[in-house]
Amino acid sequence: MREKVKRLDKKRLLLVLIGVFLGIVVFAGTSATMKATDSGEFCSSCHIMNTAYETFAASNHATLSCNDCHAPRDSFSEKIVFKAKAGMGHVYMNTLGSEKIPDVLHATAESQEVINQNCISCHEPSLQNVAHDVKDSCIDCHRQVPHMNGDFRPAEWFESNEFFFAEPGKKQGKE
Amino acid sequence: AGTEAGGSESIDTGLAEDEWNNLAFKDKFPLHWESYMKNMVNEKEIIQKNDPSIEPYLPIVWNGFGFAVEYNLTRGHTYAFEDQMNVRRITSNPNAVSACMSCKTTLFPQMIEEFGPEQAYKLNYHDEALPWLEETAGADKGMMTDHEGNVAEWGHVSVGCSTCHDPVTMELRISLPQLTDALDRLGFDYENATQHDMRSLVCAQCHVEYYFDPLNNLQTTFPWGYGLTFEDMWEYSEYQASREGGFQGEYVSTISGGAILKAQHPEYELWSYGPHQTVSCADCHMPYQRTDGKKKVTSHRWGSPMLTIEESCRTCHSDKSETYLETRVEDIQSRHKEALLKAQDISASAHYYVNRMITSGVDEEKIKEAQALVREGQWFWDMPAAENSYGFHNPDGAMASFTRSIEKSQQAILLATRELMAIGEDIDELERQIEITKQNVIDEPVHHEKHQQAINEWFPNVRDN
Amino acid sequence: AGTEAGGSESIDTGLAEDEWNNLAFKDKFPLHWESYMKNMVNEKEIIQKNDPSIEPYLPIVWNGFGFAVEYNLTRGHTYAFEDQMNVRRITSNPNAVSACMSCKTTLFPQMIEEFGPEQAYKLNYHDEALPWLEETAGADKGMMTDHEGNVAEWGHVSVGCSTCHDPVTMELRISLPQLTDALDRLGFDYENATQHDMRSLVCAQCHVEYYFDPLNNLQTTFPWGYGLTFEDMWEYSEYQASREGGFQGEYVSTISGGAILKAQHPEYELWSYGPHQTVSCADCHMPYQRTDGKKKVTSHRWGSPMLTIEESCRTCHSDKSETYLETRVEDIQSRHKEALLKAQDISASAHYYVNRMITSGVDEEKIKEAQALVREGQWFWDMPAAENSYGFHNPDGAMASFTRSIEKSQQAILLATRELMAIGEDIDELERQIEITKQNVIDEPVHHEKHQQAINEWFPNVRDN
Ligand code: HEC
Ligand code: HEC
Ligand code: HEC
Ligand code: HEC
Ligand code: HEC
Ligand code: HEC
Ligand code: HEC
Ligand code: HEC
Ligand code: HEC
Ligand code: HEC
Ligand code: HEC
Ligand code: HEC
Ligand code: HEC
Ligand code: HEC
Ligand SMILES: [Ca+2]
Ligand SMILES: [Ca+2]
Repeated sequence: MREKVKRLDKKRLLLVLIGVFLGIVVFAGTSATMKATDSGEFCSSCHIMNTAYETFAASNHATLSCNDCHAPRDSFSEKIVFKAKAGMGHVYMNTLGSEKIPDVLHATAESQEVINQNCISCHEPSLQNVAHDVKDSCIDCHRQVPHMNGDFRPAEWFESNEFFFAEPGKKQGKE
Repeated sequence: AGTEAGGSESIDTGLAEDEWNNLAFKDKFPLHWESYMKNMVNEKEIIQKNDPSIEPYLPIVWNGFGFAVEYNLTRGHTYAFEDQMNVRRITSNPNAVSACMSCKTTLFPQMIEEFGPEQAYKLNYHDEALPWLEETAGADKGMMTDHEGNVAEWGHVSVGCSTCHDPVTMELRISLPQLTDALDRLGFDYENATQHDMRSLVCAQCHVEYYFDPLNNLQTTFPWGYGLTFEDMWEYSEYQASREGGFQGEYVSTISGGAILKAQHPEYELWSYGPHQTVSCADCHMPYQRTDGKKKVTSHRWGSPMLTIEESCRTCHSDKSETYLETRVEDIQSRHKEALLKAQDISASAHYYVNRMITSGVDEEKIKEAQALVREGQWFWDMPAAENSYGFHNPDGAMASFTRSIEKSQQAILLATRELMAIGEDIDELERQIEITKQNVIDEPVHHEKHQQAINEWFPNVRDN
Repeated sequence: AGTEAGGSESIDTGLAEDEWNNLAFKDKFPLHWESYMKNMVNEKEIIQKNDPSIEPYLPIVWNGFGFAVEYNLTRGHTYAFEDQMNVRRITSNPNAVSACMSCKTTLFPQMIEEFGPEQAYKLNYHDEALPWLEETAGADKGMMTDHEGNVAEWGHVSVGCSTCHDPVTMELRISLPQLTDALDRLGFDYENATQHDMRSLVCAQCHVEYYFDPLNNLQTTFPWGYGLTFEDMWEYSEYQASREGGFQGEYVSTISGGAILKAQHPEYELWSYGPHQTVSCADCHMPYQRTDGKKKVTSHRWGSPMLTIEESCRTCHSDKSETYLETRVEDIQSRHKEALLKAQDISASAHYYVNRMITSGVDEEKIKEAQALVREGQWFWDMPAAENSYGFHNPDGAMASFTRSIEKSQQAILLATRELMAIGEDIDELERQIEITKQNVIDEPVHHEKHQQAINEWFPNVRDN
């Protein structure tokens, strides 16, 4: 999927994507379309989504699809409306409105609300035991779920003592 | 957004609005009680902080004050009242006042109710406050025990549930007026504090610098007039000292003869301008923890987060390993300790230099000048030293305090040197005597007698004689 | 994990392996070129750092060294060579050596090739190195220009593409042996450095403390034998000074007469033990930026990340607002600057006290002792001062350095005071003369003449006379 989308040229991509999103709205889609356009592969078909994808893919949430978090889960119709709206936004921005694309993506307030509701709805059971509701949102504490999990660091980073390269020399030099 | 997840339905415990007995909450919140009982097990060996392995010169710099006699590492909240009652600062001080209780017992709000805010803080600790307490809380001293047989005298009225919670709704609340007064002075609207703010404000009731205001019936007061940095609190304290009848300091040094401000646990203040100011005390010190199987509660064992790095730190720092976080904290703390010991050492010498100024009879004005420098130098190491995180709560804020401390204490020494040499004193000999005296303090094995070694023929008590 | 950032498909530029001319890359990488050209526009006004608004006492503490004559705020990499050629430290120094070029021109590797590592660093800058350079790079001086008509003399061989990239594959590389030598000494396996490491190591070629080793043909050398903290580098430098013929310091102070270590831009070292040690230089200083429409490239305008907070900081700190981040940085930097100015002020006084010791003829041994203290006190403010982030790269590491600086400089003053008073010197008068002299330095409007005000009848040059 990822490969296929990548090979399309820009204009065709625009048409295809508009088609896809419109299709969702107009025909309420097949479950297959719905699923495909929820997936990490689909979202990351845009260059700008890469970081989000890579960090997500290395996280504990990697088995989910993006829209498990990024689209409303409670009702099917709410979801498709949100998806179409958000999707049109992304497609527009990525093509015609490209000069307005921000350098750094941040979830919009609306997105944040949706995401947070999704955290809660999945984790309802483990939240029942405790008033886990002391901050504005879940990621105030779980700030690296599922993105931003330090993917820019090499594996050996996690054995930090090995990485402190000032140390070996220190031992040699001083003793 | 506001995360409405499980458990935020309003509670009614059925308890009285003014319930002060911790034991009353035991059956209502068995999991929290279990967690609270963990405060009965010590995390560390409790020794005096003037031990040579910790801060060897405390008996010098605090000489003339109870802190020089006994000042221990902390234990859990359940022991707060017991430890206060048994500390020599109280037992050897017949004039101790009830204001001390304002941060130790859930009964303090009742004391205010009973005696009125004008009287409640200045009762005699032994003759007035304790008898009332025994009558109210039971002369059996509570004797709270945990599973393992640890016992806390008066544990049932030590820092506990009603200090931080409304006993009926269990909502977080501020129960001690010292904090609301201080916040008023700063213009902080605590009525509308967020839940996030409350998770630190409950701690700010106690983990803050304080003094008993002589202009206000000895009420427990925080020097928060100009802001919360150590520098701001210094200026505000100096302003208080400049007022007629205003608070001059906790004691007068027997060695250098000037009034000294004693710093006490400014955790909240130091944290408030550090890198974790957006993170609440409870986030680190009261992480969610699993109790039986699945059930999670807010931990009520207030202690070192370094023992619960996974829950306390890695919820936020999930990209870092435990080892990395440990190494960073150690690195910050060891840099801090080095500067701290240096600053205390210089400050101790400064006290002796001024002592010598006094005994050699140099000009009054110069003595006063030197005393002012000692006072300033001491404040700026005592604040970060009294703060209990060894700098972690605000690494560079704490370190900046040491730069000022060292500068001022050395200025005192310099001034003294000039005055003493001018009248022909032998500075080499003075230095030698200081070294000998410091060593005597270190060598005295009985912690609460060390302070006696700090004074001798060379360096007599210049306050009481 | 480890994600291959930017263009990980292997490239072949078709350029020569030893391409040194920046202009050769222009057409191959037009977007990067455009970004690189932004270095031609100054971010700030370029004035001398000894301006009263910045660090007023530099002409005192560096007296006797070129830095006291001219030391400017930085401009972009494209000006590196031009600024060096025009600085009075070079133009007024007929004995300047080619080692200076080791961090300024892409041609330096060729110089090593041509003259061999034994000669390449100790060529006379004016008579040997420059003529070779003119012949190799063109006597027209390059005169690189941007769209707006800004011109950089020798811009085509200033810090540029081949300094950090393999000209054929464009992979990041270390092109200057000073870094590989230093890493060898630490036992760091740079051959297997990760991409993440490389994103800082390329900067570590230059943004580090250095000296020209007299025991090794004046080669550019980093004092990295024991570790990278300021404390470790101090010990290693002292070890070098203790070696027969070893490096003593960059100059001998004309005021206090002792050898002084000059600190230079230890950004890499300070960062390496600070809170952002897991974040690479490029992450903040070379954020991905959109150029034309969609394309994102790594920014090649090395400058203040505070001008690109969104890309430089909020990629990681997306939970914080720009204002919050700005305020935090300001808070750290202003605390830092306050301590810095204090430490420099005390250090400047210490120089004069030692000057007076010398002119009053006190004991040689005591003078040496005081000089050693001045040297140590100076190192510990000069490192954080020469570091260009005003403490941001490591707030408490930098602040710790000031505690040691203040302590040592004041010790020097104390020692001097004792010796001077012992022979009847009037310290009040000395203090008065120091104040007058400092004021004269501040009042001299011509930056490069300020250093002349630092020496006068009271405080003569004790080195050259
Ligand atoms: C487990 C839930 C979850 C999943 C699955 C998830 N995200 Fe996110 N996403 C989040 C959260 C939480 C944020 C941060 C919201 C905020 O900053 O307030 C976020 C933010 C983003 C952002 C904004 C940029 C940023 O980093 O803040 C993008 C883009 C994004 N996600 C894309 C994706 C893509 C593409 C996928 C699938 C490959 C995905 N997400 C999967 C929870 C999720
Ligand atoms: C056609 C390319 C493209 C695809 C496919 C795409 N995105 Fe985006 N996305 C963008 C662009 C461009 C932006 C930035 C525009 C903006 O800020 O509104 C963006 C912004 C975002 C944001 C941050 C702004 C917000 O709405 O909160 C989120 C979250 C996000 N995308 C998630 C997703 C998810 C989930 C998918 C898959 C269902 C997806 N994207 C598919 C191009 C795309
Ligand atoms: C569609 C369901 C779903 C949604 C939505 C979801 N999660 Fe999860 N989450 C899971 C599952 C399943 C696991 C267990 C994964 C594992 O441990 O392998 C999990 C694990 C976790 C964990 C423990 C492992 C870890 O990564 O630390 C945390 C914390 C967590 N989720 C927080 C969140 C937050 C915060 C959000 C919203 C931003 C969220 N979840 C959204 C299904 C979900
Ligand atoms: C105040 C900080 C904080 C907030 C806010 C917070 N959490 Fe947690 N959460 C924690 C801590 C600490 C743990 C680890 C406790 C443990 O080991 O069980 C945790 C554990 C979890 C876990 C894994 C443990 C389990 O029981 O499965 C999940 C899932 C989780 N939180 C989801 C959420 C969701 C969803 C939200 C938002 C409604 C949220 N958290 C808000 C601090 C927080
Ligand atoms: C009513 C006063 C009071 C309040 C409120 C309070 N504390 Fe304490 N705290 C104390 C006292 C007193 C001690 C020392 C007890 C002793 O050593 O006997 C202490 C000790 C501690 C210790 C050290 C425990 C040990 O084992 O050494 C920690 C950590 C701590 N408190 C954290 C907190 C946090 C976090 C909060 C807020 C959530 C808080 N405290 C609220 C008075 C208070
Ligand atoms: C503003 C709140 C407050 C007041 C008032 C207060 N304390 Fe404390 N006390 C604390 C806190 C917080 C701790 C734990 C932190 C620490 O020890 O630094 C503590 C710890 C203690 C301890 C255990 C550690 C030690 O110091 O040996 C004793 C004993 C003690 N206090 C006695 C007293 C006495 C006596 C007074 C009255 C002079 C007093 N307290 C007044 C808040 C307070
Ligand atoms: C020093 C302050 C302090 C004391 C003392 C204290 N609590 Fe708490 N308690 C807190 C904080 C902070 C929270 C977290 C509240 C939040 O953020 O919603 C909390 C939460 C709770 C909760 C809500 C559920 C949960 O786990 O988050 C209960 C129930 C509770 N405490 C019971 C008790 C009981 C019972 C006692 C006495 C044994 C007690 N508390 C003593 C500060 C305190
Ligand atoms: C980001 C995490 C974090 C926050 C937020 C935090 N602390 Fe701490 N605290 C620590 C760490 C880490 C230590 C050092 C523990 C050690 O040395 O073992 C510590 C130490 C302490 C201690 C001494 C504990 C002991 O074992 O003696 C007290 C008391 C304390 N903190 C109170 C507070 C208060 C009050 C607040 C809020 C104003 C606060 N802390 C905020 C992490 C935190
Ligand atoms: C609720 C979130 C949260 C918790 C819990 C937390 N931190 Fe932090 N930490 C932060 C934030 C926020 C910063 C500031 C940088 C930023 O904005 O990312 C930070 C910064 C740091 C830094 C760099 C600043 C410095 O002082 O050097 C260290 C080290 C650190 N944390 C260690 C810890 C440790 C150790 C613990 C547990 C005792 C801990 N943190 C708990 C959120 C948290
Ligand atoms: C070959 C030497 C060299 C290398 C490699 C180098 N720099 Fe520089 N850098 C310099 C010199 C020289 C200057 C000052 C130029 C001037 O003022 O004429 C400078 C200036 C700067 C400035 C200030 C620019 C201004 O506008 O004031 C920044 C920021 C900077 N460098 C960052 C970096 C970063 C980040 C890296 C690595 C990605 C790096 N440098 C690599 C030599 C180097
Ligand atoms: C190890 C690398 C290195 C060496 C060797 C080096 N420089 Fe630099 N130089 C830099 C860096 C990095 C900067 C930018 C940072 C700064 O100015 O602190 C710089 C900045 C400069 C500047 C612009 C700012 C200023 O200082 O006025 C001049 C001029 C300069 N150097 C001249 C020289 C001279 C002359 C020598 C030889 C004595 C020399 N450099 C040796 C790395 C080096
Ligand atoms: C001071 C060091 C330095 C200099 C000089 C330098 N670069 Fe780079 N360059 C980097 C770094 C660091 C990266 C990021 C590499 C990475 O992480 O993969 C980079 C990345 C690149 C890339 C890869 C694509 C991208 O945007 O990430 C190209 C192409 C490039 N530089 C071209 C040039 C050209 C052309 C010049 C000269 C005009 C130049 N560079 C000068 C350090 C430098
Ligand atoms: C976390 C972000 C971050 C990292 C990582 C970082 N810096 Fe910086 N750097 C800054 C900030 C912020 C400043 C201060 C800018 C200001 O004052 O405007 C700065 C300042 C500088 C300056 C002075 C710039 C000027 O405007 O004169 C230089 C040079 C520099 N850094 C080089 C480096 C080098 C080399 C590294 C890696 C060893 C590095 N930085 C790592 C954020 C960073
Ligand atoms: C690539 C990631 C990254 C970038 C880019 C970054 N930071 Fe950080 N920042 C961190 C990490 C990691 C920490 C340490 C705490 C932690 O582990 O979360 C931190 C800590 C901090 C702290 C607290 C420590 C301290 O020194 O007080 C501040 C403030 C901060 N960052 C500001 C900035 C600013 C300003 C910038 C941009 C100039 C920036 N950061 C860029 C990752 C980053
Ligand atoms: Ca006090
Ligand atoms: Ca040097």
